[in-house]
Amino acid sequence: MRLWKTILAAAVLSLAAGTSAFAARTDLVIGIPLEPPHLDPTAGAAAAIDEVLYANVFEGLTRIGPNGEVLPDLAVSWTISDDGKVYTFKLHTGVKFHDGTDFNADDVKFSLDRARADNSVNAQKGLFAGIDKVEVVDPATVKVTLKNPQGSFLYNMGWGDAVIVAPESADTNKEKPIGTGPFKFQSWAKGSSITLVKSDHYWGTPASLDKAEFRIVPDAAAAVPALLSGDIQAFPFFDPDSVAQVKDDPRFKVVIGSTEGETILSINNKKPPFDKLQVRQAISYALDRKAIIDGASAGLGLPIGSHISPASKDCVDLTGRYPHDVAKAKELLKEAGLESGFKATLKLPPPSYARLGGEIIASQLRDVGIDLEIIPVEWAQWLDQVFTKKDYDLTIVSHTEPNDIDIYSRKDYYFNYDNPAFDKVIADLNLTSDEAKRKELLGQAQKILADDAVVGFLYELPKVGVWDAKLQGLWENAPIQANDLTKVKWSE
Amino acid sequence: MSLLDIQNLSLAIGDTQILRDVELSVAPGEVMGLVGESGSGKSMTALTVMRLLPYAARATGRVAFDGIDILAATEDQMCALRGDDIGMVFQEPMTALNPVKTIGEQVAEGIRWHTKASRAEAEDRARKMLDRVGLPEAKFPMSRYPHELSGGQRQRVVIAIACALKPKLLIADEPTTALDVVLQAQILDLLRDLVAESRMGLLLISHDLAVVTEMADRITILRRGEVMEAGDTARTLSEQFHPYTRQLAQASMHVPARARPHGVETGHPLLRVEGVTRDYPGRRMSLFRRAPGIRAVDDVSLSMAPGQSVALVGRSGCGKSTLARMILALDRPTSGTIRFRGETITGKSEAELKPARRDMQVVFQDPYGSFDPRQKVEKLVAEPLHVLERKPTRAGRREMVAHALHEVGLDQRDMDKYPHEFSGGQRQRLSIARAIITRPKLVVADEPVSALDVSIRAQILDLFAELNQKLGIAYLFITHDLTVARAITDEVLVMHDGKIVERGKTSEVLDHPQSEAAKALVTAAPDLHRAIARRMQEQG
Amino acid sequence: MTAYLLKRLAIAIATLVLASMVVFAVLEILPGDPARLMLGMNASADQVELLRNQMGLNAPLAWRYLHWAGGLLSLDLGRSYTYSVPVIDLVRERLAVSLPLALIALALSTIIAIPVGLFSASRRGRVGDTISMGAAQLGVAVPNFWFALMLIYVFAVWLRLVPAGGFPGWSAGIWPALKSLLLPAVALALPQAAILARVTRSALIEVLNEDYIRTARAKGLPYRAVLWRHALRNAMIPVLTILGLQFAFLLAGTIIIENVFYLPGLGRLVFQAITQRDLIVVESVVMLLVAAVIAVNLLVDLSYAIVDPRLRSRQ
Amino acid sequence: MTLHVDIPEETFSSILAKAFRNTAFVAGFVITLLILAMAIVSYAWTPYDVTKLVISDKTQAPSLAHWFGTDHFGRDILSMVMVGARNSIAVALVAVGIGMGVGVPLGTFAAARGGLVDEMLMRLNDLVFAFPALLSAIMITAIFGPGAVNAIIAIGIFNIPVFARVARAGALAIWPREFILAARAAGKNSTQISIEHVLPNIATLLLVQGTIQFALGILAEAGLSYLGLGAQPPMPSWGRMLFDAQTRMVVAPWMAIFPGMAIVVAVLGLNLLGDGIADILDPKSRRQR
Repeated sequence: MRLWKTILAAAVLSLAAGTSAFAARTDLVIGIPLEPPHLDPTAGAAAAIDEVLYANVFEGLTRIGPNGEVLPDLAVSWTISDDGKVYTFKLHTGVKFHDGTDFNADDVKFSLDRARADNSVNAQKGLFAGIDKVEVVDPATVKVTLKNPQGSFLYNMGWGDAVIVAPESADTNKEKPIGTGPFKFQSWAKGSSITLVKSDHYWGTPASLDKAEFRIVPDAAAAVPALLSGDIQAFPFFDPDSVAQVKDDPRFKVVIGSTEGETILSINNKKPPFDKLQVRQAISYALDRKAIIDGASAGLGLPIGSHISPASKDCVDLTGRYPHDVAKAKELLKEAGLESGFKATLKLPPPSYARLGGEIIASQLRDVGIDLEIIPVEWAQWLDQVFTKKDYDLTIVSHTEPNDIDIYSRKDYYFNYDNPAFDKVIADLNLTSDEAKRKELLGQAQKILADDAVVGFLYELPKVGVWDAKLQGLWENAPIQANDLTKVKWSE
Repeated sequence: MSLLDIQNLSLAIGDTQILRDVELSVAPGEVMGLVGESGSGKSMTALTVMRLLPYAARATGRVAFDGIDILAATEDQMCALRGDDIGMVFQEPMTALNPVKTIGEQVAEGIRWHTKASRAEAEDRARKMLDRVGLPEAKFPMSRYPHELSGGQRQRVVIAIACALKPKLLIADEPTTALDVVLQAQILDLLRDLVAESRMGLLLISHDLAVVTEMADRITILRRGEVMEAGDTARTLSEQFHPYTRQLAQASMHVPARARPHGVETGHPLLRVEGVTRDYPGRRMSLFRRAPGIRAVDDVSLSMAPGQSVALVGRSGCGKSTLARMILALDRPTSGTIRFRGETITGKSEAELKPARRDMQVVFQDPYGSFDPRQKVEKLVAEPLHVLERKPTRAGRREMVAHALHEVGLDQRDMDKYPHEFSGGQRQRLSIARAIITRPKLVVADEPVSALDVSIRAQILDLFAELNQKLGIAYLFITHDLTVARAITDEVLVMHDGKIVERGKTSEVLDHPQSEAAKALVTAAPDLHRAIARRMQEQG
Repeated sequence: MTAYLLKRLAIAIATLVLASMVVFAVLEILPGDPARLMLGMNASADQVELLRNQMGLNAPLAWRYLHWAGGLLSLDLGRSYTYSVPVIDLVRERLAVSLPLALIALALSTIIAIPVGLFSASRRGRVGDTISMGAAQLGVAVPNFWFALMLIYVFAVWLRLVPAGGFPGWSAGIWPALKSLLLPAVALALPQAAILARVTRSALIEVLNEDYIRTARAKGLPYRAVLWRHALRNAMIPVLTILGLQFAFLLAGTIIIENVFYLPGLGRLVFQAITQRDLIVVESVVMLLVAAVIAVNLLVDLSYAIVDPRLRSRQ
Repeated sequence: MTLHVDIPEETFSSILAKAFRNTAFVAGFVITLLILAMAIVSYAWTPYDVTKLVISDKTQAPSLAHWFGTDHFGRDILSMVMVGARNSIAVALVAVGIGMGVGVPLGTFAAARGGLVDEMLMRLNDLVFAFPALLSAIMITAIFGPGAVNAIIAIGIFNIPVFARVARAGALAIWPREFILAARAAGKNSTQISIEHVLPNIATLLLVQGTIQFALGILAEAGLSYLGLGAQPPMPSWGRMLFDAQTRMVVAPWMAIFPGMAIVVAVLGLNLLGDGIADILDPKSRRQR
């Protein structure tokens, strides 16, 4: 074998010229699964935009840290009025945009006003809905007045959708993003890669890397060889299913973190026989979460019993509510008058957690007599058929927005779930700011969802990062979808 | 000393023995005729001399050319001989030339290869050679491609290639079989002159005794891979010492005994063709322009009486086959009418034609191509029964087929066989059986014997004659072979360039042709009697 | 000749027009709303409707077809829904990957196949023929994506000689760009070469049985000279036909290989555009590919005429 | 040339005898038979149940218990390859059926009619040919959704012009033959002639093309399944198995190797069979031998 390798290597030696690696590198190729549709974080929902640009090219008044904490960014400091309605931000001075124009309070006012304007195309207009007015006090001071006190305002200002852009370049950011960050945009080969280079005039601590290329690798199948061959040195969002491939390779570091993605088996609650509680509960009993996590997520990811991340302090552990119990599931089906089982469809969007998990779930439900036809759908069809038209029986999807338990109270949401008691809890929750009280209400909400077996709660999607063992400073968790490269460097 | 000396040559391809102990010699300047029916191994003998045999062939014995042991020579030695000292002309001029190279290139190629002459020199020599074979520069520049030439012209190119370097030996394998009689005569003349000019030895291979007799000093008669008889042409053929030689000679001159058919009512003509013309549109030259059309048949009128046997003769391309197809209602005339049994058949639909089809059948030239290889004889012979008003039962059908087979001299058990189980002659009998099963009044036969060996041809001609007499069927024979016309028909129509240029009693037209076309045909036609007579005369 | 070409041209244009209607019609019935897809899960129905209007999706069918087809004529392919850049720019970028890839693969396949076919035909039935044709049979049977996978693991992951995928762009230099196209080209070319070698061999064998080959040999030309001077050119017609088909296949049928190697080529663009319902891109790229296929067929017809004088003089 | 040694066209038994001397045919026949047998046996018996997931047994290397190893769900790969044969054969066979069923009548009809009808049908053919097949298959599955049935339709549609062309070319070569003229002289119309004379004579041509398209169908199905557009779980298919395998090449290369080999062997077998049949029945190749 070794001989073979030598011979082959010798035979094609000429090809190898130029691939040899050098120490102390300052460049990095990062693999990302999806290509951003454009490069303006203030004009699109796609997470892929933030994955490339957040904190690297664009900066906000505040920013979110590696563990979800709010840190100052372009704002050096801030004061909050006693009524909690007026925020006064002190800005860094001497900051320049990459095109050489100066950054000052006018840019902040422009950015925030633009985001909350009527014709705004910002994907998260809700973040700015509470702003009453933005005033420039002096070039280094901005005053933001809110309509009501809002505890999450500073966090909100750390979102990618709230980054500060210059009026001169705002309209062209989609193609040629101009920000204030430590990296500036260099090129975008569509369908292939986006390259950033170090900015020479950064106001803060300069980045260690000279060049960072974000390469688009949509398939897990392509990601593994790209990593193994050294073409790409980091995949911050690696497909958990492929982790086994690199886990034991000392060249790589595998980092398992948490996300806000509750992966659930969504059930169309109005569609018979799923309108029967027993049927939904039977499904919950039929699910073997351990097998699902092992099979679809390489054993990574925590089982969930309701719609709140186990990492959250508000989480109530309900995973014991429906233990894997085939007999109980069959019994419940019998109660529902379906002892001979029934047929249904399972529509699966493209991610591997859905496709793999779907196969396992279909097999598990078959054990209790539910015969599922697997229908793979593209995202376009999923959004159209499942999400919009609610034309489905079961589907699997990961809800990645943080703190989104309220979706179960939304009218017309695709679960078709309608429980006034639950709606009441959520309504109360929205009016409550007391932490203890909130925690209690959230607990109630979780229990109602579990009791109603609204959906099959599966597991919390893990954030799996794989990168070169010599690489330091990449985020381990994903409080938001971003690849902050400001602290990234190669050891040695 | 002979130029080519073949002794004890045996040849096998795989398990099949092709030649057995063949002896043959050709002296310089001598014409040796190699005669035999198909499958006799005459082409294989030629290919052995050229060493161009198929991969699996194994030859033993001795073949000496000019003192060189051919069977033992290396491939390099053979390459030096081929084209330089031995030239070869093949049967099929249409396919013997490379379609993508100009005739000049193809003639010059051999010259350059062997003499290492410069391109210009070789082309110069090629040009002279082409002039010599009758392709003058004005009409046939070297830049012509083969497809721009006719069959006869192409054969001249092939001869030019073979003779370009004045070989010592020329092998001509059926050089005229694919050509009509007039062209045949021209090509034979050319070969004769070339041989005489440079004292080449010529090994002339043919199935046609008359052709060989006219050309050869000596002949060798081959049958199933063995030499039957060899010797001086005139003596061999006049004495006909060997029974096979006699058989061949007689078959070549065979004339079936014919009597007037009985039971034929006269009076109304069976077939009347009036002013029939057939035009084929020219090719489109551009969007709005077409090349001038071709008039294949030009204002032809003729008439046939019941039971009459008529020959339609002419050179290839004269329009005789087109006319036959129109009479059979397989093609539509551009103008004119055809009446069969008094009814017009032109412009009728297939359904309306059914009654006419019952009384009108066809026999084709190729005994191999005229039967669907996937069907059994019973179905094939019974095919025309399709036009009967009352379809026979299965048993009835078998009986009719059996009867028809019997009439053509085949066994009724043959009806469960496939056509490939029959020989060429038997297939032509099947073809006739199919033609007579509906008891037609007219059979159109398109070159019905020209693909057959002479002995078989004689038998089939006999059969035609017999059926004509017995069943009173009228024949329209399409042929370019005057022997056939003479043997079996009462009347002859000579066709030239789409027109009928002469008509009359067969013997009168053939013995005293009036038109140019008829005269050309008659003088060009090889005739064994005449050839032997001339040979005898030459030798005194 | 000119009439023949004019006729071919007229047919080609008619085919293109028909094809454009088919493409348009097919995409009409493609389920999934591009506007909804662009806005994501949280957008309201009003927002979706607004965007549909902006994108011109609510205009009448015939108007949209004519608008699109008219644009095609002036090379205005519209703007991509997802990238919001002119489609023509996208196509140009992707073509810079797909076209070289197809050409390299085609060249590779020809360079391998023709000599192998010649070799095999000239030693028909012997060991060399059996071995090379056995290899060709195997080559035809191997799915190219599987072969590609094996290539990646041997040459990129194990030996680390070439990148496992991706394309650095021509701006990164000719050599790195070529290097990243090497494996995909090999994966594409080998199965094609197997087919081409078989066709070359059988065409040659057919030609070698022709009478004029015997005429040439009777002239005293050695076998090798006959093979090169007389047989090869006559055997070119079927070989050209297959080459034409292969080029069309290579240009368009690389979807799988481009996915395996995540190359930003046309194949992947159109595959991605279908899943993202970027209909305008799908329409344009499919039309481009169809036009390419038709153009290549036309070229092949032309080259027949160059090879074969019989067709040339056909009026 | 008189090399024509008048080899008679064979009878059925002599064809058989010849067939079993033809290495390509025998090899192809045996392989095809094996694959077929595997598919048939899988209905009655497989080493393990392919619908049963045993996650704890996932990605086990080949062993005595699992000859070909197990996949990422702990299923037995040998069993899956066996059942997968069913899917590959079914898809390819039905697709060939569609192609033949529509294409052959069209092709023979076009040849029989000639003129405008012929021209129009062939232009329609050109139109289909102008679309890259895989791309169109992807569009078809995008419209109707992925699945075995739609894969069959997508592949079948592209078989139609192939068979139409072959049938037309074959029929055009038959039509000028004298026996057709004889049949016309016997008053048969073009439909009768097409059925009685043309079809039987192009049958071998179609048979050979059929095996080629069958093999191509298996490859096409594998390609579509590999893109996730073919047969859907729990029904195993070779292409899908490769799709699942590709993300696990390092830890479970057997997941890619065995289904890949199955495809290669099946396609190889069919191609050899087609070559063999063509060799045995084609009169031209007979003359060459």
